[in-house]
Amino acid sequence: MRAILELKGVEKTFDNNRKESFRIKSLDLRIMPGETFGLVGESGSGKSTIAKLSTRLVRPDEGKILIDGKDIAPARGKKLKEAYGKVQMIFQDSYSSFDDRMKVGASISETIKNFQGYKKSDCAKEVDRLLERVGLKKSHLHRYPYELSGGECQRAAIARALAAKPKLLICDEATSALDVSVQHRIIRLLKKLRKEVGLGIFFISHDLALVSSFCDRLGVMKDGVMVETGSCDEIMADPKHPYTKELMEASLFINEI
Amino acid sequence: MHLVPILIGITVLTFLLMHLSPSDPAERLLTSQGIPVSSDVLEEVRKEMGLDKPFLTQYGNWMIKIIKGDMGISYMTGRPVYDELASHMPYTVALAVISMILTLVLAMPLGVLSAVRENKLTDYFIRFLSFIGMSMPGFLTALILIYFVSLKMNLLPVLSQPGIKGILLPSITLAAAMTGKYVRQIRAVVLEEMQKEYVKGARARGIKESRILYFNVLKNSMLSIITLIGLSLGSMLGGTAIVETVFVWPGLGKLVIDAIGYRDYPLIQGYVIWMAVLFVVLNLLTDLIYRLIDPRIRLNKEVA
Amino acid sequence: MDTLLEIENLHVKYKDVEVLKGIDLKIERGQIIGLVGESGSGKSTLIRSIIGLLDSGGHISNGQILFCGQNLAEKSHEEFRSLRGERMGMVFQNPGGSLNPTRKIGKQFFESVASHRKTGRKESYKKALNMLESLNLKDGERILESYPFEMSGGMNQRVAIALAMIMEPEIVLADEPTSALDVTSQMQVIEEMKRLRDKYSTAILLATHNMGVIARMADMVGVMYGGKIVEFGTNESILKNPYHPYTLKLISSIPSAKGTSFLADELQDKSKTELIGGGCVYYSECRISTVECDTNDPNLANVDKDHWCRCLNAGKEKSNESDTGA
Amino acid sequence: MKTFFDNPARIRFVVFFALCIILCIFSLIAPMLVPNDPGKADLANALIPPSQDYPFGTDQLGRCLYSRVMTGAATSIFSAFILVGVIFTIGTFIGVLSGYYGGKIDTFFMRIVDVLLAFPGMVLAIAVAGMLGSGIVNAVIAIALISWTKYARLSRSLVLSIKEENFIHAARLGGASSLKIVARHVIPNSIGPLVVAASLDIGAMMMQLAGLSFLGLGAVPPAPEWGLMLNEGRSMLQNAPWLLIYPGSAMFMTVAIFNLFGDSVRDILDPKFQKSIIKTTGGIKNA
Repeated sequence: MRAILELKGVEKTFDNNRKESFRIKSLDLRIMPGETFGLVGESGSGKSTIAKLSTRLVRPDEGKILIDGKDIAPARGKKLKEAYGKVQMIFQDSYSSFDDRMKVGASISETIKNFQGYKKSDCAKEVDRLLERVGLKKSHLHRYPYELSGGECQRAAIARALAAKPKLLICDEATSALDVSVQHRIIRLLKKLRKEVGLGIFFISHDLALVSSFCDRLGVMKDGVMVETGSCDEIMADPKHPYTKELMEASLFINEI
Repeated sequence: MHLVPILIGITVLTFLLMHLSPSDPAERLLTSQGIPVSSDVLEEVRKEMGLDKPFLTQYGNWMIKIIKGDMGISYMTGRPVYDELASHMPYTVALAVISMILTLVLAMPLGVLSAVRENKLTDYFIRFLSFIGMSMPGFLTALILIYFVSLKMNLLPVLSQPGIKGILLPSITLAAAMTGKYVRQIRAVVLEEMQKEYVKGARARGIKESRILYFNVLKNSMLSIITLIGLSLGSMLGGTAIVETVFVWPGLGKLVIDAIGYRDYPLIQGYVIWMAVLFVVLNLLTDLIYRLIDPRIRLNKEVA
Repeated sequence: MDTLLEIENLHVKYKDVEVLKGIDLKIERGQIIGLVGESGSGKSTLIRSIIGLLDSGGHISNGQILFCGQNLAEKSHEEFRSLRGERMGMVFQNPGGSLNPTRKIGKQFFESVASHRKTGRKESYKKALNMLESLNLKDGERILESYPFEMSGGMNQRVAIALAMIMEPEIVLADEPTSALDVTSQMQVIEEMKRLRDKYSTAILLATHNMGVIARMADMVGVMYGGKIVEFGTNESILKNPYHPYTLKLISSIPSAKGTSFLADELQDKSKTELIGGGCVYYSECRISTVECDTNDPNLANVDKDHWCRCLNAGKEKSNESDTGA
Repeated sequence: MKTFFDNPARIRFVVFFALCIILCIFSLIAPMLVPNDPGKADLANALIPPSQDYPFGTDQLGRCLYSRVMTGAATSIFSAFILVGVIFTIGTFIGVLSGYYGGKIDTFFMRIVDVLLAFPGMVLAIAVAGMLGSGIVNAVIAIALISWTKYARLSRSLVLSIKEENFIHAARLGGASSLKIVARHVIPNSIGPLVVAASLDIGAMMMQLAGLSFLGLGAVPPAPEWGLMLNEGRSMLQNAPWLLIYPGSAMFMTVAIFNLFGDSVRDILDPKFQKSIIKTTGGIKNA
């Protein structure tokens, strides 16, 4: 089977300021269709950069980024758009991912128009369908992003991502800014989508407990290097790398009641 | 800073400006020397001056001369432009320095006071004054000062003479407009700084309000204020031209306005270059001070 | 035990919006009290009103705060200032944010000590070194010679704790002290704060949204929702035996690090559209509410030994759940 | 229910905006209202103090000062408008281009900006005006040549920061083309601070233009321009102070009104203020 997202020998060095200078060294990663892959690491480990690399919002210095077998590292314009039809992404701060000047409905229908080329009336129907899918009401359409709660806004972001009918959804710390009970509801929504439309999920987070609670496979990042990867159950039962152990102990310490 | 490309850019632009000006330098030279202009003589002089050569060659030759300190002869006075500028320069620098000091002496306490008393009567009063200062054109301030201080009260001479008495009114004029601008910006900077979390942290540690203001907030505000000074140096140097003309203060600005009246191109050219270099040097200085004060930049430099 | 801090019916308003709606809380000497709740529940406001540093526009509209029996509202500016730092310390969320970025750490220690006592620089540095040592920070001299931006977030937070502790205050107020840190640093900070309590018997009032942090640290736990404490009790009884539906939801939403699923997965949301108001703060979100919850505001009632809850239907959900065997 | 006028900043904006409009209309119809021909010299009536026939007195050529001050308004106001309009458009266009596309375009324009910024503003304007010769159009050109850099810098830095915003990333993921992103997201989100800068600039530009005229590098006699009038009158300061008082006050008041207008625009477009609006209207966020 062909991987939906594959990173091959990807390298990227960042040096914009002294605190965030780090590099991602020859990174390999494969995510199969329908799979839920979790990536954990502490701040500065390069997780977010991987999310941006995977969607070519950041260009890699070296290596290949294959989406459904096609390298998007050098791609532009149409080819990139084609890739975005397969891989979509949601961000940690969902408010910042919406243009404050546009109503939520307009943002969603823009994506629909760009990808599906629907007419206006069909578009409205599609927006309704998406909203229902993510558990939002019709009235949310006519609100501005800042008029939504954190959870609602993240749902809207998911709806917009789904408008492209992707096979893989990259979640970059998508629940970290939310309160636990809201976070829990978003996770439940993601699980539902995974079951109903077979959506693959690439879940990036600093919270090992959260990631391990619903991912199939797991990768652990440290200073731009993937130190351990494997099936979630295996890693949780028997972590090999000392850093994974340390992370697990700390997470257990914090999260276990 | 990319000093070399900027200096090259300055000279290219200045030269281009001359090149594009509507009148013929050769003709100007002849008329200024009182030689009757005929096409033969003109042609000869043009050749002599290298005006028939291609643009780049002309620029190159001109540049070499500039580096040697030869900026040509002023049409107006017949003296070398270099000497002319050098003898007027100290007046402009003195005027600029004194106005800047005056501005800071006035604007710093007013701006800080305005911020500390935010939205109180003192604040409104200071803001009102600063607004007046900002909306008053320099030449108007100058004329009003002359009218009241010199003509009505006979305190100071109308025309400036070199010396303390002479420089007082021009520098007050320059400082008035700048103070208006500075008070506003210093107020904004201090207000913003007081919102930062470290101020809350200091309060939570029971540090005295006055200590927070003088030793923490003000010190950190200085960084923004220095940047501000760097940015406003340009408008101040430009402003000297008007003030010097009104008060007949023998600085570079007065010189160039006279030169423009005479269509004295070499002098104008020299003035532009000198002012630009002066400005770049002053900016470099503020940049240096900034680096010296801010440990974040200073230490990063040392590491690198 | 003697009471250090007593809060009675505290109401705080920001402009016209009431953020705290009647808080009653007692803190004993050497006790660690944890406050949990989501953002906007009023935890930070409570802490800031105790130390007298409410953001502009915020003011206490009713009730009082007694510190060692003295009403804080009656203190003059100067009296309150000398109280802060000397007898009350505070730790902020943003590590390093509470430190001046352009001053060396050592100078900031000196500044803090000198604000309360006449000391020389050397003496205050010595004191600072001692405090850093009790926080397990080796290399204290280097830290004192550093600027905040030269250190990691975890380090900065530990320095901030040392700064708050430098005068050995009777109480430290900590507003989300671990939320901005990586898990490994979180663990250290929690351990060290506990050790400081044991060593100096400082009371700690800790606000956080992280139940895990509460579980590790607190003796007593207050659960906040909508500007009220909806449940209060000992750490164990709150975590093991929650009565309020909100507490239950909070606890069941925590992902377990062992890779098991959420406790609350099978619970469904229920949303209400029309509210009459004036009733329970949790009414619109609550799953076990009854009609009277909309208009009837429950009091904090004793449900168990050292355990109080503010709910008309307290404990109902629990019996349901034990039926389904969750 | 909050209304538009609940906020004092908005009331101020409306008041000063109205004042500006009135000023503009007035300056346009002034030539029809004035009692005398502003250009008509009458040496017999030179330097008459303010009187019934000549409300502001006459100048050394015996021209009616009142008529000259009133008709001069249009020159000052509209040349400043044109100047700000030109530098705003050119500067913003170049800034957005440089910021969004980066690379060689950016380097090219930013080097030019660096060089122009290395000249003290007025110095270059004086030199250019001196080269081009006098005239209000030349003065506008001279100042425009150096002042567009401010807008280029500002819009470039705005675009650079907006470009990295998540909603731009999201729009790109949403399949929008570069042109669409610039037109629908980048420009609308960066225009606010630029408009603020422009409205704060009107007064300043008015003063610069008048300054050039005052130096004899702007408007040419006998044009009724305030800076020029002050220059012509300054030698008569002792004997005929009205030559200073009236054009000077007109200048000051006009600049002040436009500065107040600029301030009020800043107040309502200020991001902090915008946020407070969001907070007051979007209280749902925390509910």
